[in-house]
Amino acid sequence: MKKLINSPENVVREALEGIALAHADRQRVCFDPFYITRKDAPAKGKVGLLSGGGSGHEPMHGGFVGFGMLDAACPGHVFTSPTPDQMFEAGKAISGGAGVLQIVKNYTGDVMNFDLAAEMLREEAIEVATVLTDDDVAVQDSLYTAGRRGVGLTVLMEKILGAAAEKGMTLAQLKALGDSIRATGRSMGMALTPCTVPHLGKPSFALGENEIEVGIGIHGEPGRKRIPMASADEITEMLMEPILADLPFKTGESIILFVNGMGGTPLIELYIVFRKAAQIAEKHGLKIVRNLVGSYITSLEMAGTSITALRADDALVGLWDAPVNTPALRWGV
Amino acid sequence: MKKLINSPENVVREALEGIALAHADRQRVCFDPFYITRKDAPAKGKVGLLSGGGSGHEPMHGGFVGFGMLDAACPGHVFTSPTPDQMFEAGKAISGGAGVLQIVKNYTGDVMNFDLAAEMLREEAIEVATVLTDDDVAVQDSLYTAGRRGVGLTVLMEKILGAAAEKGMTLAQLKALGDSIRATGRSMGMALTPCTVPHLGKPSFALGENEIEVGIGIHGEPGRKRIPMASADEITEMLMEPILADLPFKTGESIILFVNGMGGTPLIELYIVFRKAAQIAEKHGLKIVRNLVGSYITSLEMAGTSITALRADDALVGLWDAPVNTPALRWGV
Amino acid sequence: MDVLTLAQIRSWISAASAEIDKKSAFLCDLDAAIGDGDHGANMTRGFTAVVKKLEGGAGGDDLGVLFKAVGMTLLSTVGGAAGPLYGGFFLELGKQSLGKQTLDAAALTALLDAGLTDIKRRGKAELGDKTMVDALAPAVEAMKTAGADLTTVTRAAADAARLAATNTAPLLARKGRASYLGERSIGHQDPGANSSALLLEALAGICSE
Amino acid sequence: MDVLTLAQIRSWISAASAEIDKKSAFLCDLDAAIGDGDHGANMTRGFTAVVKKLEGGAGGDDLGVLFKAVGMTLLSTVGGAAGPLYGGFFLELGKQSLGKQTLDAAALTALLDAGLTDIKRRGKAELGDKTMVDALAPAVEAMKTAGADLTTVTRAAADAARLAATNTAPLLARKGRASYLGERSIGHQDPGANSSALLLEALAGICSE
Ligand SMILES: Nc1ncnc2c1ncn2[C@@H]1O[C@H](COP(=O)(O)OP(=O)(O)O)[C@@H](O)[C@H]1O
Ligand SMILES: Nc1ncnc2c1ncn2[C@@H]1O[C@H](COP(=O)(O)OP(=O)(O)O)[C@@H](O)[C@H]1O
Ligand SMILES: [Mg+2]
Ligand SMILES: [Mg+2]
Ligand SMILES: [Mg+2]
Ligand SMILES: [Mg+2]
Repeated sequence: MKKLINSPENVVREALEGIALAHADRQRVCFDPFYITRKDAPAKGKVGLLSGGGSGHEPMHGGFVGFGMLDAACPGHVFTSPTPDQMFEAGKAISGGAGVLQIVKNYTGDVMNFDLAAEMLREEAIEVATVLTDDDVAVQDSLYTAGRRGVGLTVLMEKILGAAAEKGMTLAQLKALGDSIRATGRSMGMALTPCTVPHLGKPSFALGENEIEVGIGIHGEPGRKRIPMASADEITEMLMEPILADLPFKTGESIILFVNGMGGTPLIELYIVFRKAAQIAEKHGLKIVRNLVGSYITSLEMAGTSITALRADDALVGLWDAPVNTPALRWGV
Repeated sequence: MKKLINSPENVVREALEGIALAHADRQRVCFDPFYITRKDAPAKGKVGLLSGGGSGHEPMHGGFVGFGMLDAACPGHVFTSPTPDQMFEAGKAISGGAGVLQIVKNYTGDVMNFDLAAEMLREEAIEVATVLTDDDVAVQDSLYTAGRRGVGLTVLMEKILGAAAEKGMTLAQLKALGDSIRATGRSMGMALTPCTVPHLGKPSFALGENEIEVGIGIHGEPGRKRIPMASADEITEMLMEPILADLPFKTGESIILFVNGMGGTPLIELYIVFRKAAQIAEKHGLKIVRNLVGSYITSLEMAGTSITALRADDALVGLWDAPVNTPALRWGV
Repeated sequence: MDVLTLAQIRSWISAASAEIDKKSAFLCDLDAAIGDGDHGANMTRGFTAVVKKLEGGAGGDDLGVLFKAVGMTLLSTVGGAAGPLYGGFFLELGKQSLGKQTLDAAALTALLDAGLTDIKRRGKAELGDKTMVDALAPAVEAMKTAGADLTTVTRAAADAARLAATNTAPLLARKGRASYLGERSIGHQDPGANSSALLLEALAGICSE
Repeated sequence: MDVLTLAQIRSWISAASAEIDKKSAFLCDLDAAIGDGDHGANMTRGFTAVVKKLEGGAGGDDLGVLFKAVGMTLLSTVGGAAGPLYGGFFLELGKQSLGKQTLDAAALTALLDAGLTDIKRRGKAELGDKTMVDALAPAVEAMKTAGADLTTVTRAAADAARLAATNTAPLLARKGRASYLGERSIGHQDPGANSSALLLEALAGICSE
């Protein structure tokens, strides 16, 4: 394992120290327990947006803390959901009187830890609502399982709800908006290479020089199936078709299309994927009204890509275009 | 070789097609010859900023085309400088009557091709000046060699000169400003892994599981020396000390500190490097007035990092803070 | 042996911590195969913190206070799915044993049964879903029919859990991360079931001294 | 053989293209060792374009026009350092041969000498800097003393270039990308010196037919 780290135990702490030094103009980092808030937290009268999850997905979530997006993010250990005390302290720190909205990716651990934090916050008389993301179509949905994973849609969710919160939406309105985004966004991902969790020191799975994993999540877990290496166009099709078929997205609809890198994939390849994804969307009669291309929700140094499509009416596009000022996403300000 | 591509020959063209689709709001892509201009080019009365170089360094340079930065960028084949006809056509397309400034990384091929383009543009009665970047302290400087490589400083150079051009600086003023930036910025890089040029199909060099290359450039070439794997703090010191000693940067000076990822290194590691780099800068009595952390000048999927330090007075900081609206760098607008 | 004392419960926790620390890599490997490879690291981090906490004097002379300290510490250090599940498990043990200083076989069985119920409530996992429940449920069942001697009762629990943990391999995961793999989860043991088996093995060890 | 005709010069270019295409991977490997691994790809791309251009009728019946077409095409397709250097080389050949239809040994030698001078002017490389100059310069020198028979003269050029290209290995690079490696450039042949040797080998081949 070759990584730019000092020791597996200190990865998260030292990265947070770097973040604190790099983004002191916009963010405040708490080290006991770990969480990041925007510098001016709490925003009086505004619903506080709280998210978090395992580390190793940078820039998500810490890179999305700032005006127009998240009020706070709680980083867990690498690929391990954070603990309730982190969300509890962060929640209190960003509570401006209008309640706290938790944005939680649908993983058993994340859900249970955020639930416990919500209980604790309510005991402090802070109103809490929770929005889940479970957009990964690679996982068969079922009442009898943990359900689908929350992946790329989380980025779009945090941007759009962040804008809505700035505009003064109430906790109930944000919860409703979040649920509708959850219902109309879908994603799927693949990996060319595995990634190595620092404390494990070896790749989470082995892939042959000619194999790829399709239907992976964001925790270095194996995917739904392993297939021979294919061309960028074929791979993009393998991701786009299930995404479009699942909702399904219908001819004439407008979408935000997000092509994400898993951490070790260069931008030049993501544009080749976006090219094909856009062609496929067009073939399906979809209008790409906005797009995002880059590595925003990653799995350490894994090489691969994920694609997310979200139905977008004018109101949603307006929220997407609204000013945002975070280390990872910034425009309009 | 596992890459999200369709064929080595089509990598640059298809990536440009993706860029054209993704950034049609801000950029225009010409396919014969290859170049990218901002959508509203030429900007009447403004000096046109022209850069370019081999592909495989994304987002540089195409991702920096837009308001407040470059007017045009010419992508060559992967790691191969573009040809004079590209710069010639791009130069004509962005010439707004105030001349064209070429920002060229100091590589024999880039320099000779841009020189030829400059001659051709002058024959069209377009005034041309050229600013070089040669900031890589890993290369011993000498009159008898090709000199030092242009690396990370190029990103800061393009941002700052872009802002100055928007403010209405003349070609001569921009050339002078560029030369002073060239004189006061230094960089050094290292690699944990090599990268694979698509048409080669195999890594440009082989590194053992316990080896790293120190003093690399951005073309997958071997570095100055190969050493055993070290900690992030040790590696950061190996890069920072030569950088600070070379200029030298002196106690009390203000700097912009840029920690760059080589393409395959996850952001969480870059923050760990930035943490140590900032501590070292502080130890030397330097004030970090601005910083940039991310993968902006890359070598395909190479894992590694480079650090750039640039002396920055208030005027320079003002230009750094000025609005920029490109796919890769955006703030203030 | 008819009663477990507070001191012995403390020794159980330390023994469990040592056991998990020893098997940490094994638990991570199991989790890497069908999850995200952190279960061993999470549990080790948690129980190391617990032991530190208890050595720091937490727990006092009340089983309820002791178990609560264990639960709270796990809750804030383990993370992931195992954190709330094991944390809640020990918090439940705390609730049920408040005021007590000792446990006989019947009380211990009732206590673990209550903890198991809390895990099932929180995680909504049924027997056969390929989770820690698959190790804990058979263990508690075995205890109910193993008589009044704690040495026998805890040994029965440990053996039942060990066997059941191994037998999670052929199961198709329906809960937790492994469920994302669908058919590909078959053929691998569940990490949490194994960590549960380790906890009970440590308990049996204490009761056989 | 005492004169090279326009048709033979055309055949030289096609033969050179074929030669380079065959050795493309070899040239890339040499460049990967001390440069950026693209020299073979650059040269192949360039000469393929040149051949296409000439087959398209470019070049006409004037050596000057022919060489200019070759130079312009290389300039806009090769890129990197080799593009301007070889492009400029052939443009210079064009300038010096404008109006001519044939070349005798003396004229050919003078022509290549002029091209070499252009490369040295543009690249500022001296003999021994580990560049294409190290192959071309000895080749031109050899031609000057090889008499009037083109078969002998071009064979002398090809052999001198081939030997000199091999002998670039022990040199410390002072120009081009390889110079960044400092001491580490020692022990590897220069890619450009080798592509130059290939061009002259192709020429000798034509003149031996
Ligand atoms: N819903 C659930 N009910 C009971 N146990 C569960 C549930 N989900 C997961 N587990 C247990 O948690 C274990 C995984 O724990 P751990 O790896 O620490 O958390 P995570 O899966 O979040 O990384 C699984 O092996 C399983 O035994
Ligand atoms: N200054 C120079 N003068 C003469 N030849 C040079 C010079 N710089 C580089 N070369 C030649 O160019 C070759 C490299 O060509 P190529 O790999 O195509 O370009 P690049 O180095 O830009 O990738 C070198 O092997 C060398 O022979
Ligand atoms: Mg986990
Ligand atoms: Mg090159
Ligand atoms: Mg796990
Ligand atoms: Mg080269």
